[in-house]
Amino acid sequence: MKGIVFDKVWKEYGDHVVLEQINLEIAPRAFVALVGPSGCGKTTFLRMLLGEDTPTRGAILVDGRPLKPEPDSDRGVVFQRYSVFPHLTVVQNVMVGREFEKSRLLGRLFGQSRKAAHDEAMQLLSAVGLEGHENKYPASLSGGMQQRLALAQALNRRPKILLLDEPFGALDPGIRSDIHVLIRRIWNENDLTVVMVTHDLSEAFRLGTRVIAFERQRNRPEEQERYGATLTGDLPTPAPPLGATITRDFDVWPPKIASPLPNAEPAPQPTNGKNDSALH
Amino acid sequence: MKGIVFDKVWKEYGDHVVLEQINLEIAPRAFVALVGPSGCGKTTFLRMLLGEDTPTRGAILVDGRPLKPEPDSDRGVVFQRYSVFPHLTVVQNVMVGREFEKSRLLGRLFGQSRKAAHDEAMQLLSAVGLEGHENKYPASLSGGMQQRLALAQALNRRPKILLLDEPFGALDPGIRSDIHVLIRRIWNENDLTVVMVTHDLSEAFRLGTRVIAFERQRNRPEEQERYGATLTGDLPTPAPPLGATITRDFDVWPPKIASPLPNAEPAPQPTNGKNDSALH
Amino acid sequence: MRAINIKPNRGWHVLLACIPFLLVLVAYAIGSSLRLAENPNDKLLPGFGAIAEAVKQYAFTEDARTGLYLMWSDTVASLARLLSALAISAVIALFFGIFIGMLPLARSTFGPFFAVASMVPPLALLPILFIVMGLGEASKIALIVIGTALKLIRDIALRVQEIPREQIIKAQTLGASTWQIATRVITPQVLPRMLDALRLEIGPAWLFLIAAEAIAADSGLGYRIFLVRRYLSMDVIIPYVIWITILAFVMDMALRWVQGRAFPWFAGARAS
Amino acid sequence: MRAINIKPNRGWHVLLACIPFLLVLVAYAIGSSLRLAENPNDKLLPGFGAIAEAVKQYAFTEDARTGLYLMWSDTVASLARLLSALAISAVIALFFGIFIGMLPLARSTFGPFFAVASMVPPLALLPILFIVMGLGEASKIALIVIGTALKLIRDIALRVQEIPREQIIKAQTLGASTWQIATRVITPQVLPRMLDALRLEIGPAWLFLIAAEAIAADSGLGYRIFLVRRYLSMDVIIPYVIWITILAFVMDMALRWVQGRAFPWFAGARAS
Amino acid sequence: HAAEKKDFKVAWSIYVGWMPWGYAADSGIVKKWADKYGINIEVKQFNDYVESINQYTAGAFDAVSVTNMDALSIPAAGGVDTTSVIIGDFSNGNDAIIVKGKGDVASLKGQSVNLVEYSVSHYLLARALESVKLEEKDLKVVNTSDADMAAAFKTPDVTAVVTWKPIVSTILESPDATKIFDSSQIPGEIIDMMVANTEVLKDNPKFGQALAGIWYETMVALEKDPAAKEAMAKASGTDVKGFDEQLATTKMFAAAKDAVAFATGPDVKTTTERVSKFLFEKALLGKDAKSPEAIGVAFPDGSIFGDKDNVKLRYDATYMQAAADGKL
Ligand SMILES: Nc1ncnc2c1ncn2[C@@H]1O[C@H](COP(=O)(O)OP(=O)(O)OP(=O)(O)O)[C@@H](O)[C@H]1O
Ligand SMILES: Nc1ncnc2c1ncn2[C@@H]1O[C@H](COP(=O)(O)OP(=O)(O)OP(=O)(O)O)[C@@H](O)[C@H]1O
Ligand SMILES: [Mg+2]
Ligand SMILES: [Mg+2]
Repeated sequence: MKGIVFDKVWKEYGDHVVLEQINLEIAPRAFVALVGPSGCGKTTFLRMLLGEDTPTRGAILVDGRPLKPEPDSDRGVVFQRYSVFPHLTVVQNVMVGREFEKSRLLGRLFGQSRKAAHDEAMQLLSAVGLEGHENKYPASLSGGMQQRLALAQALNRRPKILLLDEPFGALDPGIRSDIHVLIRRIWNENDLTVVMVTHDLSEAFRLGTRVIAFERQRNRPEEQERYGATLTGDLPTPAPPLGATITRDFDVWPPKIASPLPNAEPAPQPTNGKNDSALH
Repeated sequence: MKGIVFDKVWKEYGDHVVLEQINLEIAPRAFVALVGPSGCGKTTFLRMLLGEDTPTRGAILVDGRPLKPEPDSDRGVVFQRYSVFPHLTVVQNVMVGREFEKSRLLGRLFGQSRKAAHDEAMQLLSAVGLEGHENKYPASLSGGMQQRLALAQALNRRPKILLLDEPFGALDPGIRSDIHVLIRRIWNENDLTVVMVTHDLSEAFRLGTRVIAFERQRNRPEEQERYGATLTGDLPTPAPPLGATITRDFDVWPPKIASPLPNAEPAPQPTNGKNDSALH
Repeated sequence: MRAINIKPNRGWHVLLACIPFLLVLVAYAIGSSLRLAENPNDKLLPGFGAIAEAVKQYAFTEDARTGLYLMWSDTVASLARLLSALAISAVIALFFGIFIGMLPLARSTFGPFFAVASMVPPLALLPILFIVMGLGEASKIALIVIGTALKLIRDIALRVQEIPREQIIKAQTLGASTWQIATRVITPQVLPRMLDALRLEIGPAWLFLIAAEAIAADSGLGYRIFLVRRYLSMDVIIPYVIWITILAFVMDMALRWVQGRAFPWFAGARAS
Repeated sequence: MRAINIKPNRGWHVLLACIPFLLVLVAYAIGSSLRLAENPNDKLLPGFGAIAEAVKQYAFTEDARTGLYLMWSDTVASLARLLSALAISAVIALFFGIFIGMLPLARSTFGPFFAVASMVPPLALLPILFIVMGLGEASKIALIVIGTALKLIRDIALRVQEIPREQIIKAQTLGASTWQIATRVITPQVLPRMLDALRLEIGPAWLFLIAAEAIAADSGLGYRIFLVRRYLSMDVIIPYVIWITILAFVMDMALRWVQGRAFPWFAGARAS
Repeated sequence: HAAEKKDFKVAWSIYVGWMPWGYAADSGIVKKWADKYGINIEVKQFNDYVESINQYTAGAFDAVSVTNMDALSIPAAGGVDTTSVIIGDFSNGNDAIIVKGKGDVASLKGQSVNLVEYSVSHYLLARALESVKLEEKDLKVVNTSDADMAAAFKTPDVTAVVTWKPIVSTILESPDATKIFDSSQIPGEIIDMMVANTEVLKDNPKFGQALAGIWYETMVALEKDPAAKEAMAKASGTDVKGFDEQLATTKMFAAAKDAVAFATGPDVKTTTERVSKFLFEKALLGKDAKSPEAIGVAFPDGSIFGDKDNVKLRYDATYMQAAADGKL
């Protein structure tokens, strides 16, 4: 069984059910966009995929095997912020993954192997459009450039799975569409399954081959008391709080592949929305 | 002469020219949306209107008189963050303006006058949809609710001018459109000139009666070395760095008034873009 | 699994936390019994029995002449000095800290001075202090105040400057005067942060208290430690030191508790 | 205009900054001349002439017996102790701070212990220190180390925990082991922050140095101060105290300079 | 100038020969005598001996308990004209030189000696060395605080110390400690007394009388009242046994007439000469001192040692005499 499988996954923090009964199968090479209201558990979902957190119930399988319970080099990640190392220059930030791999003790390469790692990093940097900036520190890059760097850094170890948590949430609209082009190209050119959390629906449909929505099951008005509302009136015992789960699951049709998107392409509408989640 | 007038305003920090030759006349009751790339000086422009900063050259007049050189109660403001006082409850945050006004020494009201201020604040809170939250502290409100609170707080002193610096920049798209409705209603119902900085062009066109774009005069590629690029090669003395100035100025037509916008209204396209700035 | 990802659960946490304390106890017991085996009269590392004996005598036996329990009367004397000094220090620091942090003019005037003054070693100026303040409680309290207030002032001034400029502007657009900003915007926000700063000063405050009591006093924990030091009565010094440590720790916890109680808004505001 | 909005320009800033220093000088001059009028031999507040005389004698005249310039040899002795102690302290604190801040297991084990230990007043335990370290340079350095390292450890552990979790996860997804995370991600980021923490410990370090030199020494700034204190030679003590203040201030500036030089990325990272 | 006044402050520090002052204050003897003369006397205890002298020298106190040597080197050299009101005792074994293992004074040569520099310990060492024709140059002096002397002796690198009781007793409890010299070998040279500011005393003889009254009444209590002795023992941080041990090496002048006899005898003069010489060599008589005679010292018989125009220390037997005569 290839790909990523969520098998009846629940996640609770103490009494608070965050995710409820997640059943999901993600095909290899899919580009899954995850949307949902704030606080519904998207980051929690990603953290479990990373191995940073474990499900309270259920199991996560990758290529048929249980997920390693800690982050590792088979899964790359880019966060909204803090993804890159501020004390390393741009090129060092990209090289460092190779250094971790090749030099277990020092975490540093010298001589020939260093040169190889450097060249490799420079190629990645030029792929993300950062050539010429390789000796700067991240703090002197703009937000968009930092996220490009984080991408290059994550790609350096050639992960099978790339996890993105609102990677472009803090960017200006103009810069954002540039980087959309980049991430599509990266996905096209590599053997990569991407799971991206985003707040922006149009971004989800523009990039994803599949868009999954999480929601708390009983819809409560936005900005209300979050959990209190579940404790409804006249039941003798309070109803258990509800977690979020998958409420919609679109395959974006036609499945997008190859060819960078034109800069001003309008947000595609879901042409073939299905409401069944893959495993139901 | 009514309204706000910028008369040949320059702003420099040391050698760095931020704003260059701003000529602008803002009519009373206008809703001006200010757009422009990051770092072009939008916040600086607003700070000068606030009196937090003074132009290096030129003058700013309000209703024909030079602007008071410090922030005061005739100009309200809402920032993207940190606008409300974290140590005061929701209703105290709104009341505090009245308390500053009525109680010079203690900054606190008691008895009858306190009750009056409290009632007034509660009315404003219900106008911005925060009734029922009046005794919470801001930290337990969501981002959108905090910005509503900041609005109510700013309106309490009935300012003539309301300045907004990316007030909704940090909000989710859904919450953002709710609050758009609110700000339009507030503008409609009060004798208020609004100047709003935004990154989001569609927001600018949706809300503004006038959209002004700032840009650096020589267009440099995004994310390049910012000021170095102005020091071009073969001149004997380096060329002076260029500041940003008004490059476009649209009157949005038909001027929008009254009636809350429907939630899902599509972003209006500029129907009648003119490229002349008001005073040229 | 990487060591960085191994997290002990609650029970293990408690168990692990006890280990270093136990190790210190064991090391002491071994050292003590080795020395006592060599010289049964050794006073440097008395056995637990001797320490218990001393505690009994100082803490639970009435002094024949004064009718006081020495350890308690020492504690009362020291705590009175320490707490009043910290209170004075806090008030002074709050005033100057806000003044300096808030007003650019005050910052220009006093900032460099306090930066330099906080580097002066106060112990070296003790004689002058004693002459100016007399030998009573005043000079002991003054030493603690000088030793702690300067740091506190700088700390509070920094915290004031950390209050987002946006809030100061907002207050002005709501019509607040400088005085109103100070009293209604800055002071209440700085108070809980001052408690943090104060917690950091508990250690130095004890240090200065002990130093002051070592020179001129007739009661107090520091006084007693220095008095019996001539006789190398470690059986008294060790419990006194442990007791001071406990007191300092309790004060730290108390300040944290007060912070949570008196400023319910603060935890949320700090997190965001 | 509100007082809060009045900002002095550069020239005024310098002028204002001088005022408090001048006031202290004038106050001293008045106090001194009043006392000297009453007793021309008064030693508590010597006149500026007498101080200059003492400085000349201590700093610029060879000591008859030893052939040394006393103030310089004292400075060298004290600085050697202080700097080696701070260096040792920094290394220990870096090791334990990263260890505790990074590994949950280590945090459980040592966190509570160091929290309690940092409250122990080190001066009171000097006798035990002497036995372990002897009475020479080692014990003086050890006193400073104990007095500063515990605070530093806690501070560094906190700073380590402030490093965004995102970076630790990212490092793991790049294949880093715990050791590699410690050496290549955490240590280099904590170093400049340690310099900040170290700056805060300069004051306490001087305090402990003076205390240690007061107890047993034959040279050093603290030694000299306590020696001449026997006959109230404030004409020597005052310039020594000023000199210590200057040294502490210079060390503070030097650390800031090093921070800027050695960690060019840090200013930018801190601002963002 | 000091004029007639009502409020007086007396500083004393913890030392066996001065413990009566604390007891006198606690037990009401001070108040009784102060009331008798219509004045107020505040008696303040110091832990730190040097600080008490400094405070007196700086004018914060009118009287202080001090040794003859420190009276000369600190207040007198500091320009404060000082009068010895009461001679309470002299050290008769209280101060001692102790070495680890076996040895004698001659064996100190080449060693490090830990002591409080410029204190009576230093003087005792100088006198001991003199007796075997050594000089201070022949060994190394390490300044060590008295409070830590006992602990210091326990460390391996400390081999010789000079200090006073009760520290001496604590140190001698170590099996390897040997006393090689003590103040009983130079009897009468380390004198413990209560001194007062000469000007204050001149304008307020009642103050001196009250001090003498207090002292000799307390002396009676010390001799007769076990409770008084126990209180003093406790206040000095030990028990009666330990306190007795300290008293045994202290020659207390319990009776005023003995004190008068000592003060007017020849020993004080020779001691003054020796001490002045020692202090001069250590440059402790003031920067401008050109000879050991730079500071004048007046004796009860009117004779003067040293500079007659710069008399700053005066041995005065008047008040002790009054006590001996029962005229207080
Ligand atoms: N370690 C934790 N302990 C307790 N509750 C947690 C923890 N982590 C997350 N939560 C809770 O789980 C819920 C989901 O959080 P999560 O961060 O996954 O939401 P999200 O969908 O990523 O939101 P956002 O869009 O704001 O990033 C929230 O209510 C949060 O308070
Ligand atoms: N106090 C100051 N001193 C020096 N330069 C400043 C100062 N304030 C702003 N600047 C500079 O002025 C320029 C304009 O800044 P401003 O904050 O007004 O931009 P902005 O248009 O609001 O950008 P953004 O969209 O990122 O908020 C920037 O290059 C900034 O570095
Ligand atoms: Mg999230
Ligand atoms: Mg801005």
